[in-house]
Amino acid sequence: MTLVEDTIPVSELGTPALAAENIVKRFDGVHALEGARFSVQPGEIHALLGENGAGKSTLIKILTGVHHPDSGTITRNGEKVEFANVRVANAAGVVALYQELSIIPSISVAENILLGEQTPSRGGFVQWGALKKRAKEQLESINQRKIPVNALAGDLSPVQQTMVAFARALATDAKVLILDEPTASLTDTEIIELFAVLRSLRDRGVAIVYVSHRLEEVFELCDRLTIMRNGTTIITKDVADSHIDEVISTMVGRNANELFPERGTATDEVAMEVLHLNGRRVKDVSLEVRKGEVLGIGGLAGSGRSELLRILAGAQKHVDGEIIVGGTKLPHSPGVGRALDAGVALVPEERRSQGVILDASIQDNIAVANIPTVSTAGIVSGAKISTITQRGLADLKIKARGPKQHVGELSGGNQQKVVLAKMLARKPKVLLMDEPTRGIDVGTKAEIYRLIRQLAAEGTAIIAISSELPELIGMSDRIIILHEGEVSGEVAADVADEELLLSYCYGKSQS
Amino acid sequence: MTTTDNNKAPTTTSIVVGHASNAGRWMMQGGTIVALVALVLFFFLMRPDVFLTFVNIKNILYQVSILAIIAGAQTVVMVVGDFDLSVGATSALAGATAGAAMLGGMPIPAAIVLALVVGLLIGLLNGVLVAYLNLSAFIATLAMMTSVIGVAFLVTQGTTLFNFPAEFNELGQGKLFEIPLPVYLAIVISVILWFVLRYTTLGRQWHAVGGSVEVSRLSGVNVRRARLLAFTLAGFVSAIGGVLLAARLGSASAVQGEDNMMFSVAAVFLGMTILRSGAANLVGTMIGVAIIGVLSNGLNILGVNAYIQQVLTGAIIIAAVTLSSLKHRER
Amino acid sequence: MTTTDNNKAPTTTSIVVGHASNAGRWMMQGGTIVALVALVLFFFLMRPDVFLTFVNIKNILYQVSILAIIAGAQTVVMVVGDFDLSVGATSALAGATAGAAMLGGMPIPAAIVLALVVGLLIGLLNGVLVAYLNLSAFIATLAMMTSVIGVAFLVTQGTTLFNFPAEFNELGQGKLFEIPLPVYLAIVISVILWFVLRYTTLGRQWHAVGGSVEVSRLSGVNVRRARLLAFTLAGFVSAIGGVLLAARLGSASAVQGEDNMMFSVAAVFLGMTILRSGAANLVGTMIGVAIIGVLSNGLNILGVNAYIQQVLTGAIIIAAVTLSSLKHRER
Amino acid sequence: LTGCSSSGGDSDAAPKVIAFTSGNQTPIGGWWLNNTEAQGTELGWDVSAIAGDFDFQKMNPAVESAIGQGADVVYNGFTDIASIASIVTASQDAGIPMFAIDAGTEPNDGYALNITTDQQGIVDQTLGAISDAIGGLDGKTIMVIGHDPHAGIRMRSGLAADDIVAAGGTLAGGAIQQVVSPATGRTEALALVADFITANPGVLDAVWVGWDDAALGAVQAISEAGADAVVTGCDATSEAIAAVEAGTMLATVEQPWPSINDTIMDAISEYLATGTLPDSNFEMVATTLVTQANAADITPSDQLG
Ligand SMILES: Nc1ncnc2c1ncn2[C@@H]1O[C@H](COP(=O)(O)OP(=O)(O)OP(=O)(O)O)[C@@H](O)[C@H]1O
Ligand SMILES: Nc1ncnc2c1ncn2[C@@H]1O[C@H](COP(=O)(O)OP(=O)(O)OP(=O)(O)O)[C@@H](O)[C@H]1O
Ligand SMILES: [Mg+2]
Ligand SMILES: [Mg+2]
Repeated sequence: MTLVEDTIPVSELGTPALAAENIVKRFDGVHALEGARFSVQPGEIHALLGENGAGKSTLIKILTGVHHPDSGTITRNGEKVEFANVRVANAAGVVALYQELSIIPSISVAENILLGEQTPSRGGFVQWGALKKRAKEQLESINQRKIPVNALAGDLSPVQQTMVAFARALATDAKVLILDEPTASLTDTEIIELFAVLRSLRDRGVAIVYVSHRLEEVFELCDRLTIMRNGTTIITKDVADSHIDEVISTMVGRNANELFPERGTATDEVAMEVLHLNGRRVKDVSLEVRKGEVLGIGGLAGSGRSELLRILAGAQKHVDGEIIVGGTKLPHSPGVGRALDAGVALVPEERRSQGVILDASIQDNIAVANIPTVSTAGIVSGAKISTITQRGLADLKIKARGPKQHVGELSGGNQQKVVLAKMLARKPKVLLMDEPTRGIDVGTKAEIYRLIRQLAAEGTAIIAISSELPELIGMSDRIIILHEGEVSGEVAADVADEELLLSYCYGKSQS
Repeated sequence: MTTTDNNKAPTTTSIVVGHASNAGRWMMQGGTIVALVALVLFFFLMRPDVFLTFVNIKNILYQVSILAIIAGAQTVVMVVGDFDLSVGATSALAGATAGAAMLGGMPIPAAIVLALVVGLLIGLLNGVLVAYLNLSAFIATLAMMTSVIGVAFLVTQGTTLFNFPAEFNELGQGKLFEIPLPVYLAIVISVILWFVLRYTTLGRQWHAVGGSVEVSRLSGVNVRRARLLAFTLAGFVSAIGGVLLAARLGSASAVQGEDNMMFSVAAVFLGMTILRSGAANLVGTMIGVAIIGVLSNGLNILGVNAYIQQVLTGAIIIAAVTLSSLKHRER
Repeated sequence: MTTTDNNKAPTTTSIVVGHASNAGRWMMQGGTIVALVALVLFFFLMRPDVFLTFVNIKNILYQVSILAIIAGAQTVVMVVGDFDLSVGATSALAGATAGAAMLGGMPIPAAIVLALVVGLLIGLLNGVLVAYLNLSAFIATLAMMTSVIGVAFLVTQGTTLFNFPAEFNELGQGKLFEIPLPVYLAIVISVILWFVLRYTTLGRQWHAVGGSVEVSRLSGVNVRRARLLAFTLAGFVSAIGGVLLAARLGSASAVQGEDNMMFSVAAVFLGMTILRSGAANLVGTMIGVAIIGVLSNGLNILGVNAYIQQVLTGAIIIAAVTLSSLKHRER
Repeated sequence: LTGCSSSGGDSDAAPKVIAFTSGNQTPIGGWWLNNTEAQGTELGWDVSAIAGDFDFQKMNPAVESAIGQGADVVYNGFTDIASIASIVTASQDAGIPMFAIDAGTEPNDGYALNITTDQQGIVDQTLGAISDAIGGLDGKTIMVIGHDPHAGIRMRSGLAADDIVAAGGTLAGGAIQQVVSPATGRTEALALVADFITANPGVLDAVWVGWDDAALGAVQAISEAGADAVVTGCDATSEAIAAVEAGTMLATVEQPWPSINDTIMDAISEYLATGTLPDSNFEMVATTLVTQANAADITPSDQLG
């Protein structure tokens, strides 16, 4: 990826389109924001950066009336404003695409795009014709003509759903558009579309705030950047004057280490062997992974990677094929419990809905996957749970008040560590990880890569999915690419390059 | 990186459009419809001379007309993703209020308006509790039901009120072209509710909120107002049902039409199975109401013991819902 | 990357440990506890000569003992994130079954076992419908309730059965150290349920499933089995409550203890407010049961009109739940 | 054991009487509780009134604990013996006699006195009226609507059904039709009759209903279907009396609760004064058939006071 040349530094600053001064916000005693400061000019794309838990999402929610600051001021075009709720913010032209926001699955795509105040209506009645027409136009403007506006949004693929949510944000005719990690679940094609749209909006004078953990994107797209740490703003500067290493070290408050650790040496002993696996999408997949090896799996969205891992973890039924772990054949569709007993553990793709129980404590979350190992004769040992929790907190350096803090209060990266801790306590022989660093800051990413290496060094076999090619190459020993459910290529990581992998992703098989 | 990548979408898209065709989209022949047809067929074959005659169909319609209205109210609340367990109690109190007011000398229209206002206020109160004070709809409306029945006992002083003006009773007992007025009213109210749910911005907001409160809120839907209005409308419509029941029976008591709550919920649930999204919907509710009505009438016609009727009613509701759920089961 | 980075945490840690200390963690002085204390104080001040006497406290305990058991059953199901609307009906059928069996000449222990097996089977059936056929718990148990009441009517032939052996009645009416046996039984069953929920693998699984079905499934919990067992246990425990109620009253009818369903749900809801996670929990449920018991006993002692009692009961449940929810409101 | 000691002495403590009813939510139950409390207070008794709201789980313990605290007499209003087995045990254990009004259809050792109405008499009166109206019962089709959970209704509907069959009549639907819930009694009866008439046009001659509320549903079904069957009820509620006066309902039955209550109050006074219990513990009192002829003179049961 090249750094694009059309970044225009915003040198002469006028009145900011939206600005925040000295914002303080606490949740139950947690300081989410401690005097944060931020401003965005019309006609610029402004990156908001920071580690997990730095307070980016909270700031955005305050800027759009979802949360109310404990103190501090917000100005819009120089005038002080207090947004009572999202509607008021939207009416003032401030619109956000939130991090966790998705679509409403039970209503149509068209209604999703033009929700609430946006719905074309006359005298309280919906104008269905206009609704569909405008929805179609919105989708066309982001090059998503294939998405049917009459379909239930829940029937779309995850990628399409994200694009629908994006179309909704654009449909509001925002003067200030805030995007919180919009690309986390998109593939490169959609990202290109998205960037084109954002650039044209910027050129029309829209102020855009862009939150992402993918720094390459930031350097490609954005004009200025603001870095937050521990709830305060550290620095704002032109992207053109910044360097990626410096940005990283500012974000984490220390010097950036090497992102990916050294590769280890895999053993010859096969930990898991998969023969001719067929599922709903997965077609005749055979693979093996050795003890101490990190096998990366790449492919486009919907290529069947997640399904493959879910089948291997016993979480989804398959049609036929064999799964052999440590020389023993697993029964057909064993279920997660038996797969876990056999030493196969899955860190799933959707952290919030599949990985952690948000309303339960860290300790209870870790216990869920370890119920059989912490109990004797049907009685659970609180002491054993405590032990594995403490170990997890320490080993993974989870930032929390203690084992009893609710997971919903942790930042994304720490939630992901809880998922890992939960599965690692089972001491898996084969660890399956689906997008293990999605939505995680660079600092934590590096920690996770190191952890993966450490586990491999201890003899664990690891299969990890990633949609980011540099990550796939950096963290793996060997890479398999899926295309429409089939293995379209396999390559050793140290000789892989992005171009080759991409051609496999598009189905150009190895010859 | 080229844009041709978008071509991967069609494979899934076209499948979706398949389901989503305009007519088929919200009317899949689910188990509920099968159950209704099977019941009608069964009773017709058992008593071909009676079951599908004009008189008997009229009977069925008359018997379910008030349930249909109250189930319509329940549908509105369930579209928003809540429950209203107080609909039955509200309808009883509305009937009692209208009755007591008329017996106290109030003119009929004023008494009816008063009753409807009472229903509206109960609905509003439910809405405030659920939408603004964030109580679970279950506990809020359960407690409300308890209180409202108490108030209805106070209003009727524990007796059954009667001796209403003939013009009032005519509302529930009068006929137009051989068909009792409540049947027309039930149809009119159902069509209005259907229209509101489908064609008004409020109705669409209810659907959005029912799909996801959080997404709706973050997308600028006034979630609280939408839920408040849903409960308010439900209270109001339940009150219409209650006034009509009082007129239909010519009397009003505190526990009148008690089973409408349970049957209204059952009807909406039965109806939810006909949509793939599993959302509450008025057409489905009416099919649910029809199942309940046909079942009770048919079993009466066959002379089945009341207790066995009750066992069968539960079993058939379970069977109908199970049939539909089988379709969605594979995950 | 050094570990010193972790040092940012401490500033907040100390503040928060306040809430999170072991005792305080699952027992925040929510509105529900405030409501209970306020009610006790109020009634004590109104009738200091009566309300807190040994005899009256014994009365309250006796009066709520069976509700406590059934609310315990409801708690189990609600921990898993479901409802069981059939608990009241199941308990009535169990009492009726035991009664009919004894009147038919079956020995007492056999009759009791039969009744408990009936309860267990109903629970199992609920569990199959909800866990394996994926029916909504609401509609499945609502329909089950209808059918079960019908069966109970058939078992009792619509009458109230009585004239049970004295030894059977002794179970519900006997005393040990002045305290009626059902009180002990309610305590024992509550403690067992509390233990099961808190310390067994099954209890852990129930909590996990209640937190998130998907997360639990992907963590290796057999979600279906867990839900099935929750319903089964609830059916079984409800049946114990029903047998005890029959023994306590010396009689059994199809609609006996009808309002136990409603009050059990209300008690669990009241109890859910004491946990920050808002999950059902046994200690909370018992506080809820106590509120309901104190309220009814206290209002009786003050001689409040039955209808007004009913209005107040609903209002106080709403007030207690609202009080707790205010705390959590800001989001 | 305890009762007699204080029974004679009118000087020291007022005699304690526990009056309870589960049916205080019905007009008659409510009237009885008020009437008994008022009369008792006038007689110098200390009356504790317990209202049960049809909830035995709540009422029985309350009554038993009152018994446990000492009393001279327990007075049961309209609560069937079957539902209060535990109270009977408690009062027997404490040696306190229980008087009762309409609390069981048969003699029972649990009572010192239970006065109820003559169920066979009610059936004779109502069936007599039906017979007169439709020209005998022989060969006629009559629907009997009952409600088994209520002991009185259950007994009289059973007697009526037997008598109809014995007189050569046919029960519509082949058996007694049951109303499941008293709350929806009127609607259920309405549907039962309407559906029967539809399924069997021109067959129904009369509907005998065990209580007025449901009878009024039957009346409505018949008038809506344009059928000419006659309907009788029981209770003499004001609504039923009005229907009788209007000619839409054939007859109902007045049960003389005020005079029955007076009789029992006398018996209780007698016992408190002298310690003697009535000779017989069960008494059945005759009722009055209410027809168009005498309807105007009857005090409706829901307007006793
Ligand atoms: N609703 C809440 N209740 C309690 N604490 C919260 C809540 N929302 C956020 N926090 C806390 O506020 C802090 C900032 O979180 P925020 O989500 O704003 O971080 P972020 O920078 O967006 O992180 P990420 O990159 O992981 O999305 C974190 O410590 C988080 O735990
Ligand atoms: N057309 C579809 N209809 C329903 N569900 C779908 C469809 N396409 C994909 N899914 C679901 O989306 C999830 C992801 O699909 P899959 O495993 O094929 O993709 P992936 O390669 O992991 O890509 P992604 O990056 O989108 O996760 C799976 O749970 C799959 O069942
Ligand atoms: Mg964030
Ligand atoms: Mg995936």
